[in-house]
Amino acid sequence: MSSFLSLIPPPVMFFALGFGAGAVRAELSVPEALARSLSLYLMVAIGLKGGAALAMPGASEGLWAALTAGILLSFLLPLPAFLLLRLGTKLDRETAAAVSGHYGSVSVVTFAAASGTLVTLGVPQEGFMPAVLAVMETPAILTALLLARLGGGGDAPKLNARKLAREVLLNGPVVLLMGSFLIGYLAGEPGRRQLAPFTEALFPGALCLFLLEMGLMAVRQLRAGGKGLPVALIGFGILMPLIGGAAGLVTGQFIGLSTGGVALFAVLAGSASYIAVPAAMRLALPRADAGIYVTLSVAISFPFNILVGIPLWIRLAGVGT
Amino acid sequence: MSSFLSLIPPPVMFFALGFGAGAVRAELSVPEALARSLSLYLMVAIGLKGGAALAMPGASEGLWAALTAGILLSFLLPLPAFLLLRLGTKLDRETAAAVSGHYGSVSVVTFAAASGTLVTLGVPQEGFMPAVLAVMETPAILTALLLARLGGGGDAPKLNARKLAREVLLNGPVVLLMGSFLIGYLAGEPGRRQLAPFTEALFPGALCLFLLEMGLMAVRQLRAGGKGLPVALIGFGILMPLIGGAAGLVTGQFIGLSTGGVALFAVLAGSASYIAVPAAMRLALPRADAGIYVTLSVAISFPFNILVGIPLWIRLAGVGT
Amino acid sequence: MSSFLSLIPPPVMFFALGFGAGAVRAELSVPEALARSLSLYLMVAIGLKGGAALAMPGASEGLWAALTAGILLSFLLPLPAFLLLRLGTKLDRETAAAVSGHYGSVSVVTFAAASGTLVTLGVPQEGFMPAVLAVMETPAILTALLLARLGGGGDAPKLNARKLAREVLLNGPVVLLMGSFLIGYLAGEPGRRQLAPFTEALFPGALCLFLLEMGLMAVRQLRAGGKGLPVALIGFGILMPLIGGAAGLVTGQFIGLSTGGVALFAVLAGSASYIAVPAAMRLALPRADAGIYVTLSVAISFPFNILVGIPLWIRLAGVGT
Amino acid sequence: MTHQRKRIEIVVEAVRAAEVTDLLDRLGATGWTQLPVLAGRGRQGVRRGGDLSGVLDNVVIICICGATVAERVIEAREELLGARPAIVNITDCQVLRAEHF
Amino acid sequence: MTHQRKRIEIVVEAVRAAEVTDLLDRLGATGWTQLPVLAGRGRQGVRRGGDLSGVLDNVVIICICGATVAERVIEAREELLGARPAIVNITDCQVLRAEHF
Amino acid sequence: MTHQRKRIEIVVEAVRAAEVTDLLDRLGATGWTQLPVLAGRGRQGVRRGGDLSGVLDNVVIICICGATVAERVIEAREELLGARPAIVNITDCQVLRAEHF
Ligand SMILES: Nc1ncnc2c1ncn2[C@@H]1O[C@H](COP(=O)(O)O)[C@@H](O)[C@H]1O
Ligand SMILES: Nc1ncnc2c1ncn2[C@@H]1O[C@H](COP(=O)(O)O)[C@@H](O)[C@H]1O
Ligand SMILES: Nc1ncnc2c1ncn2[C@@H]1O[C@H](COP(=O)(O)O)[C@@H](O)[C@H]1O
Ligand code: NA
Ligand code: NA
Ligand code: NA
Repeated sequence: MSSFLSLIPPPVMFFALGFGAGAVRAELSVPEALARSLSLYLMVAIGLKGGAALAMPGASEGLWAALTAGILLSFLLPLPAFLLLRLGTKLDRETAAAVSGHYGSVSVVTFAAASGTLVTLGVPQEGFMPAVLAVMETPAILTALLLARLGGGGDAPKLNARKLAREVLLNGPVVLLMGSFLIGYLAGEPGRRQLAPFTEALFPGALCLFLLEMGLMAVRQLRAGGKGLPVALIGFGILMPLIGGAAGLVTGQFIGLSTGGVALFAVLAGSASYIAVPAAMRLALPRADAGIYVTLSVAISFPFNILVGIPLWIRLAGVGT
Repeated sequence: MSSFLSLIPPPVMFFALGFGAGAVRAELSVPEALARSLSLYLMVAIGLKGGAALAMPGASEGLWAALTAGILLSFLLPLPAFLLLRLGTKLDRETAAAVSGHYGSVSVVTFAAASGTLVTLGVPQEGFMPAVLAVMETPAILTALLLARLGGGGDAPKLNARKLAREVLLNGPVVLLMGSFLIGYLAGEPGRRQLAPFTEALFPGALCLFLLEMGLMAVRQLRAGGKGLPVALIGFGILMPLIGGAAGLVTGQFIGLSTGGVALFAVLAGSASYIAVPAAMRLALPRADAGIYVTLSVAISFPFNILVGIPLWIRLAGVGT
Repeated sequence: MSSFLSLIPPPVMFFALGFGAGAVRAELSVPEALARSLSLYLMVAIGLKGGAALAMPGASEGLWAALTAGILLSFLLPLPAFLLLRLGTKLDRETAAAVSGHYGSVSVVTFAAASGTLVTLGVPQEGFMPAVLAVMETPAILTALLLARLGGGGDAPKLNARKLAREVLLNGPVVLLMGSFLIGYLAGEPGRRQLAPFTEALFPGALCLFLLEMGLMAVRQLRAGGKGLPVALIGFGILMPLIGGAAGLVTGQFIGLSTGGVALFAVLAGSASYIAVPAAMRLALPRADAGIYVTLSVAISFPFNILVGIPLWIRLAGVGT
Repeated sequence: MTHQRKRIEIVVEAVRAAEVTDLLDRLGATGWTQLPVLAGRGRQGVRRGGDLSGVLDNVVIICICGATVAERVIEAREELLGARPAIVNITDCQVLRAEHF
Repeated sequence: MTHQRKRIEIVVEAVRAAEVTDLLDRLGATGWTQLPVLAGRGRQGVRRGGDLSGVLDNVVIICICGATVAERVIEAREELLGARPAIVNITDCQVLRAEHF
Repeated sequence: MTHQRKRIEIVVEAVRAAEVTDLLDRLGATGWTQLPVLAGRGRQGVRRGGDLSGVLDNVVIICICGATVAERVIEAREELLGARPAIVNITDCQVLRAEHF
């Protein structure tokens, strides 16, 4: 057993530890400020590493295709999600639209965990993937809003376009990822070396702590919001990452990414946002049920992606074959 | 003087700095979230390091004897503590029982400081000591509860057995230490190398910051809860660590630990809990006076152990002789 | 452009990122506990590094002259500040005195940023500069109080001498800087090596995160307190760092510091306090307008020093010529 | 020596708190104070802040005002309830300095 | 347009807050809100939260309810006081939406 | 079964909170509770805590006391206002245990 378990990356084991501790209601909790700080740290570190990687000679090959494909996927993935929800569950239009937006967008930490696993396995990845992560954050928000309005009649929520534009373009994760990416790019190799103890050496440990908290948070959210959750919704929270991931896998291969890049692309497409999109939906679609989309994203799809999705896409991308 | 002072490990100097700053009421404070985060970090790092050390070939020799001895000591040490308190002070039965539970259990940071000092001195220590730390956290809680009930008459607090079992088995520090230990063990040498910048390189610095806060906290608690503290209780807070430490020293030598292991075992036995046990006692013995046990543990015995206990046990264990 | 931008140190770019994100009201925020923790960390790291540097053979040459000069400058710089404010703006005596105290004192993070830039440029600096930083924190507070009272008539606030002495001598940053400096000195080279991953390797990254927050904070403060800020005051917030910096430059050259030392001395003299002095003024001069001095220091002079001051003084000190 | 005023207390989602304080400002309140909330229970079940998006955080807004402003707040209930506050409760209180409210 | 209700405010140790909210739930309260406490003074002297075990942290629990529930809370004083709250105070208040409480 | 008391609520700068609680102690209050404040607006405009010096942080102080102590607080208004509180409001309330206040 030990030899099988020892293949699981430590951050994933910490997720399991947090989840298990939460499940048995152990008296364990991570200060909220630490969770938010680690989340900021991960975005800064991912951005800086990606930017520095892109500054290396020849590293931008395939960048534009990947960005375009990422944006398209983010725009399009809410469509199957919305259809599934409207046909397969009893969610109202607005909540269904809000949920579908989460699945078009991406999860920074799922990306971080997958990227870390690839590093451990020694599989190279395109340096620009953090930029792809950043551009995939927000297009899905627009699709979700359109879905909420189409056929919504006169009752549809008034869309404050300026507020929305800000929410979409200027949400925290995007600004931080893009800003750090740019700084990493400008600072280049000397900057990378100077910041490496912070961005690289510390990364796996920080990810462990953060995933511990994500495990605790998943259980907490499952407990607070999971009670009334219909089985159909839970099924959606597992099926949709598979659909998104498969779409990402195919797209990544189509645009000619490396094996590691394909795996990351599938992970991104299969992941669901739990920072940027909930915040945007809360403001833009106030009648959508926040309990549902937060619970689905944090407590169903996130664990599924960490435990099943990442190894699956890495395997299917062709690593180790 | 400088050459004498330079032998004091930096974390201990930071404890003194915090204590001194608090004593003169300097406007210095550490955010509560930072203190709790550092405390989590220390447990994770100790657990991971210990687990990885145990995964080394031959490292488990003597493990079971040490675990058994640790559990026994944790069970038994509350007895002399309770006797001393009932005979030598005017504490009521319930508070005396609660206090005695703290002294059977252990302090993670005292362990961390001692372990760090050994590393600096170049003295090897058994890798499984963090597991001993973890198993010693809770048996003392049971003894304390028995002491509170024996002869307590019909008035004794009703013991909610399930609640208690959870408190004992599933308290935060134990779950985190044991979980990290297991993860460190499973991840083995590759995991250790990957996490070393986090768990090892950062450790002394994090310990410095944390002990700064512990110094501030000790004074704060002394001020809030120390006013009415009878001299007899203060004496207990100094005597009991000596009794516990001596018991640990003898036991450690008896079971054949290395010099470093003996020192750590004495430090553990002499230390008093300030996280797990207070929380358990607050729930299980609500009529016991929390002000007294928190103050004794945090503001009397902890400083004594850091400043006097650790060097004493290291010396008596035979380091440098 | 990229090649020009790449000369800007990453921490400064993060300041710009924070400022920009705040200016466009992006939904980005740093937990308060993280900002305070990073601020503590920077002081501890600066102190430890400085103390260890001073423990090197021959490193104390010029120390006393620099300390004396620093104390004098801190005492004297509030005078031109006060004159400028009383002649050039409509600030009442008490607020003018409070503001002038900020400019005699110093900013830890401005120092950290300048010191980091010098390290990157490979320019050596005197190891005792953190001690100069510490002694410059508080003399200006005394001058400010004298200025507030002189000619203040019977209406002048009663000065609680004891409270004041504590505030001046025992304010948090001074105690922490001096304490860490002393610990670094006593621990010497072995201590430095042990703590280097914490104090040195992590420093640039921590500074990046902290300056991100300072950028956000500057905008936040500009928005809350900057509305009514008269143009004359804004001018003062830019002019005074130039006056202070010039005075520091000349003094540093006069006492014979190295090129790096001169630059740091100018940076210190030109910087304005935003932790120690506001706290002291709030208690000692309660009728002074806290909104004005916090805004001037955090939102006008700090950005100016980071973006313009540091490169200017480094250049004028003779680096790269 | 004291003066009769109203104390309005509102529990609302943190992301929508600005809508409430903007409304109070517009209705003539001289000020307000926001306090953090740890956890709560209401019709939607238990809410415990601290998810990373912050959408589950609540705040308490306290506003001391005269009867006229309080009336206006009650009349603006449509707009106020548009921000979906969970609770609005109003208490009589005494204040020391009439000129502030 | 407003309705008469009661506002119950309880200061209690954080580790025992769940006992109080469970009691409120059982007595029929439609909700409650927990706020963090920085520091306090009472018969046991000054309490300042922030020790690592959390046993010295207090919280404030606010519950808006009808007169009936408030009566029940007062009658359940034995059980309520078993959770050792430091303060229980009850105020009259007005609410906007009667159906919520 | 309940007893009539006063609930005093004071918003004041964190750096001056000790002046207020010292005053309450001296006037015979049996206790007080301090709560953190996130943000506020008053005559000086918006205040949002979190600057590194802490001078912009406010706290809320709650004190439950008898009518006599409340009277004393009102009479000590000069000294109280010397600590520059932003708000002082006083409400009637009921408490469960008369002997505590
Ligand atoms: N009766 C009540 N008393 C106090 N707080 C309440 C009450 N009802 C709701 N709340 C608060 O309002 C929040 C949202 O309520 P709701 O929208 O009804 O779920 C809850 O999480 C509580 O913090
Ligand atoms: N009269 C009072 N007014 C406001 N809060 C109080 C009062 N008495 C006690 N408290 C609060 O209740 C906590 C515990 O009180 P005690 O159990 O009496 O020490 C204190 O730390 C305060 O936060
Ligand atoms: N009418 C009010 N209602 C509630 N809180 C207020 C009111 N006026 C002022 N405050 C609070 O008191 C603080 C300082 O007020 P001021 O000194 O008037 O700027 C504000 O930041 C608010 O937190
Ligand atoms: Na996705
Ligand atoms: Na012990
Ligand atoms: Na200066």
